[in-house]
Amino acid sequence: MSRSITYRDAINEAILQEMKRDERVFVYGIDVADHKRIFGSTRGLVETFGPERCFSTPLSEDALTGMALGAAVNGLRPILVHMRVDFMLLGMNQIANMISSFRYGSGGLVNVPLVIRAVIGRGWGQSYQHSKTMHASFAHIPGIKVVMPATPYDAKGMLISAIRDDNPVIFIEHRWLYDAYGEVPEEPYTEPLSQAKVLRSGKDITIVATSWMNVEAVKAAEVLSKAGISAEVIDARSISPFDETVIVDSVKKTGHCIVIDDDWIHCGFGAEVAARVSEQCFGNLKSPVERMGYAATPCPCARPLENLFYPNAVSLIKKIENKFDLEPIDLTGEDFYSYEKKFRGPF
Amino acid sequence: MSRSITYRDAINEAILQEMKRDERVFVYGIDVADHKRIFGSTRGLVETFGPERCFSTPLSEDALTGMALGAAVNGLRPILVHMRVDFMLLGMNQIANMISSFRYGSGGLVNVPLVIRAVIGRGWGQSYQHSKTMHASFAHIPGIKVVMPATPYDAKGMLISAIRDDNPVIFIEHRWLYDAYGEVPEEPYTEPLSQAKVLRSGKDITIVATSWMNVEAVKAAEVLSKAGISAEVIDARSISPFDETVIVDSVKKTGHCIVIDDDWIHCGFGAEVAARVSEQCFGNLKSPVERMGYAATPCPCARPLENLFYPNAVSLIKKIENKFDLEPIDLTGEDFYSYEKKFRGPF
Amino acid sequence: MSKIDRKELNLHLYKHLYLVRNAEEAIRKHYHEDEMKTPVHLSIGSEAISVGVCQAMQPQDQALATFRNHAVYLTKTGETDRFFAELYGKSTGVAKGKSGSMHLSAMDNGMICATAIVASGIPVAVGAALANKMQKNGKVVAVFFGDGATEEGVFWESLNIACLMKLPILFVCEDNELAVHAPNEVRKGYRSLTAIARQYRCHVFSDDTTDVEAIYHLTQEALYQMAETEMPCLIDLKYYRYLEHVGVNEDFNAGYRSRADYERWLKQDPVIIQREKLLSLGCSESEIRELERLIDGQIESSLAYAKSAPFPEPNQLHEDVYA
Amino acid sequence: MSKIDRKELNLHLYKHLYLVRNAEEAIRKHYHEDEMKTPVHLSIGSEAISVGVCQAMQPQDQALATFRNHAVYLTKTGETDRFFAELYGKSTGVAKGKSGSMHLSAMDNGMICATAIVASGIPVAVGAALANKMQKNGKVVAVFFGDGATEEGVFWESLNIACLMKLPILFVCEDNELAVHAPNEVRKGYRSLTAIARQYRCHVFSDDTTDVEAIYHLTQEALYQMAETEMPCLIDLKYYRYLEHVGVNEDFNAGYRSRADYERWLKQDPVIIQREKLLSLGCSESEIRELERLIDGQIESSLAYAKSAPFPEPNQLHEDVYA
Ligand SMILES: Cc1ncc(C[n+]2csc(CCOP(=O)(O)OP(=O)(O)O)c2C)c(N)n1
Ligand SMILES: Cc1ncc(C[n+]2csc(CCOP(=O)(O)OP(=O)(O)O)c2C)c(N)n1
Ligand SMILES: [Mg+2]
Ligand SMILES: [Mg+2]
Repeated sequence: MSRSITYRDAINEAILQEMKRDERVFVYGIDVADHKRIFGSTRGLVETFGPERCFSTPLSEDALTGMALGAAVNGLRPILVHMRVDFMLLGMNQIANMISSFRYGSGGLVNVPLVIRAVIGRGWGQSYQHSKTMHASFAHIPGIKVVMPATPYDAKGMLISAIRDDNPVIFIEHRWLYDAYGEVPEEPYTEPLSQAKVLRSGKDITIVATSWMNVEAVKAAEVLSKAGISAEVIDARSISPFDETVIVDSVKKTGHCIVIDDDWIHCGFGAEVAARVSEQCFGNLKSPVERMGYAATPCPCARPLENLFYPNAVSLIKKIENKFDLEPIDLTGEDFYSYEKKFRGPF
Repeated sequence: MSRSITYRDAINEAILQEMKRDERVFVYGIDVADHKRIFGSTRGLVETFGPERCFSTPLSEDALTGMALGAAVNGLRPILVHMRVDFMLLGMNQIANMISSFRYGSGGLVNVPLVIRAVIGRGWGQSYQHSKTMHASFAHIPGIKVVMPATPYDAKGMLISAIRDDNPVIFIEHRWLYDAYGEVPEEPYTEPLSQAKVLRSGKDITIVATSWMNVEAVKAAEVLSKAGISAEVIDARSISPFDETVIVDSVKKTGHCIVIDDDWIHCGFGAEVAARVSEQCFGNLKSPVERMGYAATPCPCARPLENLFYPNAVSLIKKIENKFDLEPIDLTGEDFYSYEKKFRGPF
Repeated sequence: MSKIDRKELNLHLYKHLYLVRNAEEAIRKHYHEDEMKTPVHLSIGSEAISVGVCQAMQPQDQALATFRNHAVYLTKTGETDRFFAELYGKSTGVAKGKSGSMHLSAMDNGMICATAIVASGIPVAVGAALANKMQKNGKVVAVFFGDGATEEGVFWESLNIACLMKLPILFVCEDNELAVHAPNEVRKGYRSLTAIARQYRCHVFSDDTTDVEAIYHLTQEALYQMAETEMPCLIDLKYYRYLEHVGVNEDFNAGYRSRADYERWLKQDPVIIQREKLLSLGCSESEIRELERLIDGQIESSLAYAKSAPFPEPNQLHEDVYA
Repeated sequence: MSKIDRKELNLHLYKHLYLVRNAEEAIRKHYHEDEMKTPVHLSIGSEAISVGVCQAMQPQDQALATFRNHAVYLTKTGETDRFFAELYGKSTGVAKGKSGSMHLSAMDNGMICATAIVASGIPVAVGAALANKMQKNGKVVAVFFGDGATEEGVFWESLNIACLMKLPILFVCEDNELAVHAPNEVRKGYRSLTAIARQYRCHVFSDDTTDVEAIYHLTQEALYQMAETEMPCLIDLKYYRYLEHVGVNEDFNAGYRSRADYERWLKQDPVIIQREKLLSLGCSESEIRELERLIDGQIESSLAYAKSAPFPEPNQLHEDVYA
């Protein structure tokens, strides 16, 4: 009955099933149909649905983004794929000025059902032009939905929801998650696009995480439990529209909150979480909401600096040790995610 | 000795004086040299410095943005002007991926002294494609400075600082401020690019505002003073790097804080202010930090809706009345800013 | 084409020209009242382009325009009630007053949208054409843009993709050789747009006529060739913008262009020459007057309707953002 | 040119070709050790382009390249210490290990930068050329980009602006007719890039030679014409990418291209034919070997230096963000 597959395969399955169900769905973008198939996530689409419904394109992100809008308002349900969110920024004008407001500007008469998938996350020392996330900047614009699933289950369920949704949805996938395994039902199902999700229950502190940072947070929570700290990990996952209820309820219970966001801190999504929690848990908070995220620098290439650039389970553990004035936990023997073990170049 | 000029003239004077002082400075962009001169702000430049140092360009924002970088690293100090921040989004890739990280990627060897001026603010029912602000999205990216002066004094002083600064500076000007008068010294002077500024002292509540919202906030503070509420108004003005000291000191004194940002609320700059204040004034806050900003919709055209879209002195007063459980203040006879009186079409 | 047919065709085209011209003249007349609180970019002088092109297409074919979109909107829809109401920001407007003058959309009439960000509608039109092709519905998309729009990179990306994918799309450059006040000399690093476009896998036409019938036939030829070859087409059509870039006034005193040019073009005013043609084709003055009176009446009544219509309710602010 | 001169020139060019080729072969040799933690896009097969173009320019002239930038970097700087150190992420690297392989910059040697966002360096080069023109310093900028980059709108915006403003810039398309694995057929809506470029106010050249001397002379001719006419120039140079798009391996089994093409091009390998030319010009085998040994030594020593160099200190993370 239960079946464990990777995040990559979960995405792939969601697309395959939706394309089968609904012939209006098609997939396009730079290199979606080459033999590498966007890290494997667009596997089988050309074979199953032909080059009309899955095709590689010229290197023209700006036009490709506008095309999604045109195809959507004319009755199709496009999925545009960017191998890196950094490339999506070439289509920022279309996202911010055109896609987000089309429905409003039609007086609500025309829906804009489109999905833009974009990959984020560390690779093999890619440094500063292949390492952005920017979900806060997209989420800032009303009219767009922004989601970041962190588990294979959510990847499939939320992608199906996104494809079926009648609004533009930006769907952000972390590259390291691609190899993560998790239980995923074979049949199609949907997950809500605007609800946070408790990944791990706890009572002493609420950790709100996004994307890969959930993996770090869960690991940190496991380690902390050995020191008697019971951490609740909440995957924010729906960046916009953002419903803080789950998070607020948790913090009202725990009294402490740390946000660990897979992005820069300044004017990032973490600020939004901190602002809402601080407002709505006013009086319940036993310590100020703290934020973690990328260092306030462009992403460096050199591994030792890159390791400092990104927050992780260890830096999260340290932060929480500080908060609770704990003795440093002995981390020897702990198996943290290591690049070297799981991820190789060249890309 | 004291001289009152408009914000428009303050900007114009800053550029004129800097171009005189430093022949590396030049100004370019769509329509900067036509007879309207960007609402008058680029007046006299062609006449004084010739078409080599002030020229209109093709409609190619993406390339124009990259050109600023190329000219800057080759020893000049370009000022690129966008009549609307919405158009600047066509250059988002250059800003986020190229300009912000050039210095870092050169190992600190190459400076990037450039200024991008962009106009924001209401016009004559422009609706959703000419009404964005997006300072949070620019400020989110390390390596860029983002400022929003709200007075003629700051417009001149901060623009001179921006031009002399060896980093890329995004300089955001609200259109309605163009007609605001204020005291501005004739000689060149600089104002810091990373410091908030107290516009009005008070002791009961801290209002943090950006751009035009400072005008609304000061007006609200005046009205509130009649009801015995003494509001301190702080112009955040430096969005990145952002130094919260002035704000935190104020809130520690007042115990209450409202942020009124000239932008959307979700994942906006207001969240950053609220997050920092909530963290650093933890224990000093007598009520949660509240946020005001644009409605979570694309900007509508119809005037009654547009009036609801934007926060203003009246909605701010109401918010503060609520916070302090005040009787509604009688606003008859108060002279609030009215479009009809000061601003006409067609643009 | 027989003489009768030609007369009918020209009457039909004139009706549209007259509607467009006079709807905009009505805007000019009422704009100073400051009730139309939206920036207007008038099409006066260019009417033959929108009318000629759109009328040569099938009603179910689609159009996408710029901030200077009134002419395309009016000729595609033929209606003025929702049009004026939108300019007045009223709840009976095309977009309930939310979009204003610059972004008129009427999907049911094949008017996909208009956009106030230069060139940003072009890739949207390409996507719309792709959808039409995938759905094999036979619809053609005409995307209108100014000469200034061809300086935006996305125009070239879009042209390339349309040619590559053999999409049923007509690129129509409404070429007034001005972008706001900037002439070609400060904007173009090449001699001729059409010479470049000819290097792409598409058909290319150009003309500087103001004769709506000529543009109608040119478009029909373009559509025929597109259908035959499954290739897109680019048409560059010159015209003269009579009024200021935005707003309802003349601006010959601004110094960036001369009144003499205007007067030369005025001799070929698309509405006037079409009216003269009708007379020469045997229409009577009174027949024409009758038609004009009808349209005048339509405009008057729409204006009155718009003025008296209610503004959107406050709750409308938050409606229509998400489906 | 006398025979002596020609021999010297070709030796000079060979030296650069050899350096580029063997620096990259060294990367291939050591990459599997997993110490160079940076994605590498190798130039192997294209060396004649970067070397021919850059060596035809003056040392103070400037270049700007793509992620596939090693060849341009190495021929502009001639150095390998900071180069390898950067690939190893060491503090002695060009950018103290911050940039990695894809964004090498060496301003002092006229290497402005390289960029991993396709086409994004092109307008930067235009701005650099504008600065040179305004400063009347006589410098020319060569901007290198792949054929895929010409699909990005910003390429066309940049070409237009450079032609309009008569900037001293050389657009060099390193044309391998591939973008990652996508051939021209899925990317181009036109027949020929150069045919389009000829419609702009610039000079246009193209060639599919792998003879570095030919490219050198072609570039000199281009520079001469640019200086004479104050117009930019575009050169389209074909080559064959020997290895996978990113990484150090061959990928003929991937299915998107055939080994036969490779073998045909290999017969004209730029390094091999240049070596043969040297012999035919009267260089002795031992003279050439000596030169090669010197370069081999340089590479070996730089590699060792890079491997033994320290990583940047933690505080380096926050340095260099702002001036
Ligand atoms: C991307 C963008 N840049 C700048 C502007 C400001 N602007 C509005 S209209 C216009 C000129 C457009 O010229 P053209 O495309 O020829 O159209 P025309 O006004 O002549 O009909 C400009 C620069 C804009 N709306 N969008
Ligand atoms: C804007 C952008 N889109 C997509 C990519 C991913 N990408 C990296 S290289 C490449 C192909 C580039 O082809 P070309 O310009 O011909 O250079 P080549 O690799 O052939 O040297 C692509 C699509 C990118 N780096 N930047
Ligand atoms: Mg024009
Ligand atoms: Mg290529």
